[in-house]
Order: sequence, then C-alpha cells, then structure tokens
Amino acid sequence: MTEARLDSLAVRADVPILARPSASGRPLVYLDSAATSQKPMPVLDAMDDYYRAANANVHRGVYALAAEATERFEQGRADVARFVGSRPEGTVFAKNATEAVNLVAYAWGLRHLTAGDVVVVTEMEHHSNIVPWQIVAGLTGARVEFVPVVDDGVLDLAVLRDLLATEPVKMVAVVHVSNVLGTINPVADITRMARDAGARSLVDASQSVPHMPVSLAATGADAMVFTGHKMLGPTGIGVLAADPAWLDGLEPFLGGGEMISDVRREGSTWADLPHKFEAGTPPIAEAVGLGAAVRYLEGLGMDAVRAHEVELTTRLLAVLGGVEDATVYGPRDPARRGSPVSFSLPDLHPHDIAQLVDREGVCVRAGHHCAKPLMRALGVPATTRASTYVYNTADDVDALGAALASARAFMGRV
Amino acid sequence: MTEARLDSLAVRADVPILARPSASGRPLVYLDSAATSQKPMPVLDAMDDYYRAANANVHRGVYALAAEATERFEQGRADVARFVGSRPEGTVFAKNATEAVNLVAYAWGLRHLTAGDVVVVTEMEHHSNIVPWQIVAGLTGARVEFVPVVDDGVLDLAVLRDLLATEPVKMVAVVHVSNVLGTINPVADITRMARDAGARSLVDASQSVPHMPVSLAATGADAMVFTGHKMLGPTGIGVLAADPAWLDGLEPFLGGGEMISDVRREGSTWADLPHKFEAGTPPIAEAVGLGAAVRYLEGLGMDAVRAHEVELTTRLLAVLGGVEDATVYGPRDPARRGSPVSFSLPDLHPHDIAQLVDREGVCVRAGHHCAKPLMRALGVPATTRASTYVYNTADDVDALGAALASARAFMGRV
Amino acid sequence: MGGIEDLYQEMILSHYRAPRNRGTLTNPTVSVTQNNPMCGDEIQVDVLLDDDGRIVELAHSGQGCSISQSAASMMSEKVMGTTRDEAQHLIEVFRRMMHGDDPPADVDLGDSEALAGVARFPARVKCALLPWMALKDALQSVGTTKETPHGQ
Amino acid sequence: MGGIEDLYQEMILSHYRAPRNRGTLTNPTVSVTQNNPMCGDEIQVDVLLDDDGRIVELAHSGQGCSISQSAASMMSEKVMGTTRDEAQHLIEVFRRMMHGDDPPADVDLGDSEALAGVARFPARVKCALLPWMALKDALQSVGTTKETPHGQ
Ligand SMILES: Cc1ncc(COP(=O)(O)O)c(C=O)c1O
Ligand SMILES: Cc1ncc(COP(=O)(O)O)c(C=O)c1O
Repeated sequence: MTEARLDSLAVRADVPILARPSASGRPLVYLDSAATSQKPMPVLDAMDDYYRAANANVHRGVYALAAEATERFEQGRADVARFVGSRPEGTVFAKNATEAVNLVAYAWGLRHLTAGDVVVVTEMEHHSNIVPWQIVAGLTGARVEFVPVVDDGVLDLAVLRDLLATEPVKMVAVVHVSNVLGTINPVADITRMARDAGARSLVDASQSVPHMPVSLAATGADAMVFTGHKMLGPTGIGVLAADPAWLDGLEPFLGGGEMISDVRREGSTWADLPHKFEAGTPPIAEAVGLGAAVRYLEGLGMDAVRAHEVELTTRLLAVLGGVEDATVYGPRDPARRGSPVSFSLPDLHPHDIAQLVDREGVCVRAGHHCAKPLMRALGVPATTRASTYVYNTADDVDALGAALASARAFMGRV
Repeated sequence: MTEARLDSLAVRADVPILARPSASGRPLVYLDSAATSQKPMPVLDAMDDYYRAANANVHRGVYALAAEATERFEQGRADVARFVGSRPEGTVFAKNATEAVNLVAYAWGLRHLTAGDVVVVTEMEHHSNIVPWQIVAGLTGARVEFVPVVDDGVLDLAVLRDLLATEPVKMVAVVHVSNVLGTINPVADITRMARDAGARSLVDASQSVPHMPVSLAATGADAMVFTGHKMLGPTGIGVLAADPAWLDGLEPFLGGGEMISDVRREGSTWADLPHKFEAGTPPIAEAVGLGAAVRYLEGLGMDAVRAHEVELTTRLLAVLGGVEDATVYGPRDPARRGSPVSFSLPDLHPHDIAQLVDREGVCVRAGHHCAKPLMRALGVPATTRASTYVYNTADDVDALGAALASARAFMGRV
Repeated sequence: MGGIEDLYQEMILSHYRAPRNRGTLTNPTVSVTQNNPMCGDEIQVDVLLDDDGRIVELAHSGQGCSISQSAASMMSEKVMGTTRDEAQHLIEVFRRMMHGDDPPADVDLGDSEALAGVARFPARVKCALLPWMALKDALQSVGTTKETPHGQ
Repeated sequence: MGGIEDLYQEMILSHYRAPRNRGTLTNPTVSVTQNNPMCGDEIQVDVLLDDDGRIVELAHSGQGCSISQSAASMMSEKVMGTTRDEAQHLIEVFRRMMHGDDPPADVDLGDSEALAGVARFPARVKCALLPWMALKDALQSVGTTKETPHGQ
C-alpha cells in the first residue's frame, strides 16, 4: 500500500465511455472533468442493481424491500461521511453543490443576517458560491464583499484580514480549489481567520474532494459542499458536510416529507439530523451510486489520485508552456494547484479552440466557467480549460498539445 | 389504437425487479407504487446509455459530446412538457415534487405574501404541500388555512368558498389525487374559484400525472408539480410545470451556475426560462430517464393506464370489502379515485399488517403517509395503504386479500 | 433478514394481547408522551417515583403496533421497583440490544429479551424503542430537578 | 453532427480575418450591447438610420469567436441600406436558418448563408445569432419611439 501509484490504464478499462470513439471517429480524449467526470462500471452497476433488486422508497417502509433500499441509501451516506471525515448526521444530501450552498444561505443566512452584515466571498468563486449570497443579501440587507485575486492567481488575504477587522463579517465563503485557476486556497488559514473574527465559514470543495485527500476537520469550516457528478458519481446529488451542532440549531430550508417530526395545522416540528434538511424523497439511487464512487476512489487511494494529478498537471503545464504565445492562468507550481488549467491564445478564441480540438476527439471547455467576476479580474471574456482525472494519461495531455497545433494550422497560422 | 387495453403481463416483463423473489422467497407483490414506482428496462437503459455514450455537462460545452448530452437532456424536457401539455420554458426540473413546491413557496411566496395574507391548503395534503407554506408563512407573517375533508373523503368546498370570500387569500394549493384517500379532487373548479378571487393556484399532481391523462391547462393551475420516481422514472428529479408568463415575472429561488445571464460583484441578472430556476448542474441522467418513462407511458396510452387502474381498484375495493370489519377510507366509487387505497383493521395495527403480509411477498405501506393533519381528521395514527400501477395484475390484488387473512390467522384470530 | 418468527415471538404476542400496567396514573411524578415520526404512533408513559427515586408505579397508554405495545408492557414489568440509575442502565442496555448488541451477561432484561430479534428489522426498531425513550425522557426530566440518592 | 468544414467554411474565415464594418459609430441612432451568457462574449452594434428608417451605417465591436465575429461582419454588409422592415425580415430568416430551416427561395442572406452549417452545432448557434439579436434589439428600441414609414 505504500507509494501506491495510480494505474490510469486500469481505471480507463473501468470507464465504458472512454472506449467509444468520439464524434469525429478519433478516440475520445476527455479533458473536461472539472465540468463533470465520467463514470466507472462499479458506479453504474451499483445504481442499476439498486433499481433491479432493491428499489423502494426509504425510511418509512416496513417491508423487507424498503428496509433493503434504506440500508443501501444510508450506506451511501456512511461512505461519503467516512470519505470526508464528517459525521453521518452532519452529511446532508442535496441535488448538487449549488443547492448545498443555497441551503446554508437560506437556512442560516435568511435568519441570521441583518442589514449591514457582510458576507465575504472571493473573486475566484464559482457563481454557485456568489449568487446565493447575493440573493440572501438582497432579502436581508446584508452586503457581499469580494477578496481579490492577485499575482499568479492567489487570494489577497490582506484584504480578507482588513474586512474581518473593519466590517461586521458574518460569513466567509471560499472555494478550496478554483475551477478556473486551479489555485489551492489555504482554507484552513482562512476559516481560522473567520472563526477568530466571529464569522462562520463555508468551503466549496467541489474541485478538491474529487481530487485529493480532504477532510471537513482539516478545512476547519463550519460547512463544506461538493457535488457527486464531479467525483465519478451520478448527476442529481450533492453534499453538505457540516458541524452537526451548528446544523442542529438552524431552522430547516426545504419543507415537506421526511424532514418533519410532527405536522399540525398550527405548525410543525422537525426531524433529527440529517433528515431535517432532506425534504421529500431523496436522491436514493444517486446516493447508492455516490457511495460506490467513493469506494472506488478509496480503492485507488486519494494520495495516489493526487500524485497522478500532479504528474499530469506538470505535463499539461509543460505542453502549454510549449505553445507559442499561450497565456496560462493560475499558479505555476503543480503542487500548489488542482486539476483545472485555463489558458488563452492571442489568435484563437476559446470557442474556436474547443471546436477545433474536438475534431481530434479532444474535449476541453471554453467560456467563463461560471466565474464571471474572475473573468473580469483576468480581463478576458472567456478562457479555454483542460482538466484531468484518474482515467487520463500522459497521452491525453499530449493529444491536446498536438490538437492545439493543428487548430492553429487550420485557422491559417503555422 | 381504440380501446387499447393495457397488457400488464407485458409490462411486468419489462420490469426486472418484479421477476425477483421477495425476501421471503415468495414472488414479489409490489403494492406500494404510491410511495415509489418500479422501473422498466427502457428507463434503466436510457440512463445507462447516457452514461456510457453521451455523458458531459450540459449547455456550455462546445465539443460534440456536450452537444449530445445537452440534446438528450433537453429531449427529456420536451418529452415531459408534451406529456402534461406544458411549454418547455415553463417546465422546470427540480429534485423532486417537494422541491418544486418549495420553489414556488420561496420564489413567489417570500416576495408576494405579506402579513395577514392567507395561503389555503387542504386537510388531505401531503406534508410537501403544507410545510413549505408554513415555513414561508412564518417568514412573511401570512397564515395557512385548511379546507376540511368530509363525508367519504372529499373536500368541503363550501369552506374554500367562504375563505375566498372573507379572507385575503393569495394562494390555493391543493392535491389532485390524495395519496391516502385516493380522492380525485375537482381541481379545475378549485383553481377557477381561486382565480376568480384573485388568488394563485398550485396543484400537486404527484399521484395523478403517473396514473391518468393530466394536462396543465385542464387543471387550470398556475403551477403543477409532480415527481419522477412515482411515474416509472428515476429518483432525483421532480417537475414544476407552470405558466411561463407568471414564472418569468418571479425572482429566482436557488442561485448559482446555469441560471444567470450575468454575474457582477454588484449583483446579477437572470437567464431565460426555464434555466432561471435550474441552478447548478441539473439532474441530467435523471431527465433522460424521465423522458424514457414518459415515452413508455405514452406507449401504453394514458387512457389505458387509467382504465387498468380503475379495474384493479375496483377489485381491490371488493377484496377489502370482503375482509371482516375492515374500514376503507376515501370514495367508494373507483371512478372517483386514483390508485391509493387506505384501510384499517380494528385488531391489527398497520405496522403489523405490513410486516405480516410481507411474509407472503406483499409490499404495502403502513404509517401516516406524510399526511398527519389528515390522520388526525380521520382519527387514526396510521393506516395501511395499497396502491397499484401498470405492472400490477388482479392476482396481486388477490394476493393481498389472502395475505391479510393469514396475517389475522397468525395473530391469533380466525 | 430474520424470519418473521424472530419478530413475532409468542412472548411478544402474549404481552400484546394482555398488556401489563396499561393505563394512566392519577398522580404521576412525571408523564411523558413520545411519538414515532415514521408512523405517527404515540405512547404516554406515566411514572411515580418514591423519595428515593425508585419507580413505584408506571403506566403506559396510547396506540401502537404489537411491537411498541408489547415493549411497553415488558418494560413496565422490568423497571418496576428499580432506582433511576438502574432503570437508566436498563434503558441503555435495551437500546444497544436494538442495535444488535447482546445484553451483558450480568444484566437481565426479563421478557424484553424476546425483542432481540427486532434488531434485524430496522423499520421496527423505533417501535420497540418508543416506550423506552419515553421512560428515558421522563427520568431525565425529573433528574434535572432532583438528585437521585446514591448508595444509601 | 456535421463535419468541422461545414462550420469553418472559407467564407467565414475570410470575414473573421478581415471583418467588414468593424468599429463604432460616433453618432449612432441606437447602440446595443448583447452578451452570450454561455460564454461571456459581448458584442456592440451601432446603427445609424436615416429619416426613412433605412440603415445607412452599421458598425460592430467587442470580442468573440470566429463565428460571432464573422456573423457580425456578414450581417453588416447584408443589412446596410435596408429598411427596418427589410432588416427585421432578414433577422427572422437568419434565426430560422440557425434552427435548421432553409431560407425561402426569394430571400438572399448573402455571405451569411455560409453560416447555415452552424445549425448542426447547437453550442455555436448562440454565437452566430449574437450580432443579429443585437440588431433586433436595436431596431426594436427605435421602433418603440418612431414608426417606420411604410410603402412610401
Ligand atoms: C401527493 C404527494 N405529493 C407530494 C409527494 C412528494 O413527492 P417527493 O417525495 O418525490 O417530493 C408525494 C409522495 O411522497 C405525494 O404522494
Ligand atoms: C468550484 C465549483 N463550485 C461549485 C460548482 C457547482 O457544482 P454543481 O453544478 O454540481 O452544483 C462547480 C461546478 O460546476 C465548481 O467547479
């Protein structure tokens, strides 16, 4: 088990979509895992088997099938909780990371923010960790302040310190790994600064939990969110991992079945955690699939996953460094960054790059990556982004390099 | 196509779980479709094929795989919209019916209800159509009033008329088919009464859309909600079908990716419908699965689905009518009711009934069915509920009758 | 999954058919109502403690299934005459049994041991625990106002 | 899916490399900025109308991909000199072409017809439409204050 290396060819063999040719007939070179990951067989099988052998609504059925469904669903929760070191009762299933942020913004923010209070986010946040705060600020009279991005794509923590010292900051919401810059933020420092100033903290771990060892305790956050589909799991499920003692004191967010203790005409009382925050039929098959995804990642070993990523990112930075006039955003040092690598070419618009490399089967993302404030800070409308995962190889990275060269050739430059 | 009868044996052959023995070794007699339905192969295959051949994040990818994913996802929306006669831009995917009700309660209610306003629900609502209104009423100072259930389980519309005449009613939220009583409510009359009084209306069609022809226009509602897993579809997806003109004027509910037009530090603007209400990565595979479910139901023909249900419900009422001292709730006339049939036996608690018939492979639900106000009105803590669907046969219904007899025998009564 | 006979043992059914200590007390030291959010069942447990904190009377009422009703009946017999500490210990042992742990060799749960099989029916565990959790609440609520005499 | 050559036709690339009417106007009748929420691209279209509501000058600026830039260039050539009604008709024909409909036989979109292949690349349809939607907005905003002279 020591120094286990990740065998990405073995992983590829588990991921059926990678065996299919791309639309152009070339092998599929999938470099867009920051948008969503592909799924290995054990994940697809777990969901299929759930529907074929154990499907029933959970938590309320007496019959054996319902007990089996409940057990598989709650096993998914136990798996996820173990994976990020949260307590099962502090591990709430949402539909995606975005809903998980909204849950905190509404359940906590709507009732605990008042006019003049400040929520601090950063300029490199995904819209999912900006807009919910803007909405709740609009409803409460609170303000949203942004920590700027400086240098090679890191946060200006002096500004955060200033804000915490001079403003009535009640929440600091920060991304762990930027989905554009790749920057790994010092979240433990940031959440400590927040706590010392009496503010709550939320870490958006959507781009870190899939790629490196992450624990709720190590982030130091009151709440951490991530999303199933980026970590080999299915769509339709996200996670809020949080301190149960905090959650326990909050009013619920969504109301409905499963989350109540009693419903009376005059008013209702709430179920125990985590059910209080899981209104309605939960994403049952999705939790089963996410549990399988987590076990698959554990089988690979998260240290090995991270080492593989550093290796591929090193190569990716080298390949892009070799492309004439390319601007690469974010930290230079692969050890200081996660999987997403964004870049620009002066002569080719990101849309055209993505379109032209797709000819060679290479899938990369072009656009604002749901980070428009960051795009403005970088002074570009859009970037091209490549991101690797456990099923990618050095060949995939090289294929991008070759495809970029032929894209340029196609568009009339040698 | 005229008078097409539903061939439930052919449907059974499509549903793999029904071919498996129950935990007790007996054939599975699944009579809990009101809680969740089982899934036919075309639904499982559509999702599996999506993950194996077309998985990518939707709406923003330039490469062919992302275009394919987007097309399959939006085809799911088009299928669902066609099925209930809504416009695609007024067809919003949520995680379940519960979230869809909350969406309306928060997006509309939080900003349009003021202190003293009244939201009218009914005593037979599922908690999902009560608690969101209680929460938003708590935040706005509005009140929630209940239309009582009378006679053999129908609504006392005189009370509704009174409320509309005397109170500042802003919303009438009513279930189409009760998940406990089976009652089919006259929703077109109710929504007309609401409209005439200047109130909005929401119809909870979770138990009707799966079982009978339903169109948004025929309900007359501003908004209609239903849930994928009860209509042969997957978990993790629900639907809000609503008048786009109304939705268009509302502020969004959840904030994040996909739902924005522009995000600036000072504030954001919203995407067009339906995306404005779909924050974050949507339930992509789930929409693909729900589209396949809808096409499967269309293949059976919703008139045939309904006729089959009336036939089985007639038999179920007859079987329960033959059980000594059984109390059956809800309308006697199968034409006036949907699939759920609740009953009580004086000598056997619902938990014990459900447990004992499970011995014979029969799955029925016991409990309050997320309708505690209704339970109080009926004067019972719980009932037993059997509900049929397209894969059930007369034999399934008869198996329940036999299992009830042996449950009584087991508990010491002949 | 266990067979149904593990669940519906004769001992359980006999308590269900003829529950002991069913009813209410006129002068309870404390009365607690507990509900099972999953099914809506409610149980009321009335307890009369003497000055030493010993349970001298206990009655249970409410509606419930065979498991919760028989559990209440069996519990009422077992805890009658025990001190608060003893009863709290029994509650904990019973709770653990519902999560699959055998009771320690030196603890006798009496007829309640017939409920051990419930652990294999997760949906019913809450039923069996219902009266015990009501008793726990009851003892905790008196504990906050009055210390139990210890070892005297 | 169409092949990449359907998308990047020589005609398109030549407009991209040497866009016509690129820039801004000093005295536009109306100036509209339109953004593509999917990618963040922005285009500004400035229009100068004469008293008859005829487009006498049009300039486009902003950043965008080859498709949106070339679409703007081709559009600018085509609509120059047309009346508001004629331009609005062209906008509608172009919009339909982007949804896969062939232009009617009696309508000539000029170089813009080279963009017909974009319809098979749904992610790029918004790019091609961007300048046309900006023009639509522009004409609508003047239309609300001033009626176009019709048939005179
Ligand atoms: C009438 C009714 N409304 C709403 C719901 C809630 O559906 P979901 O749990 O999928 O949100 C249900 C099912 O549980 C129901 O029967
Ligand atoms: C950093 C970050 N946060 C949040 C999200 C939102 O995830 P989801 O769309 O699954 O809610 C994403 C992915 O899009 C992301 O990269």
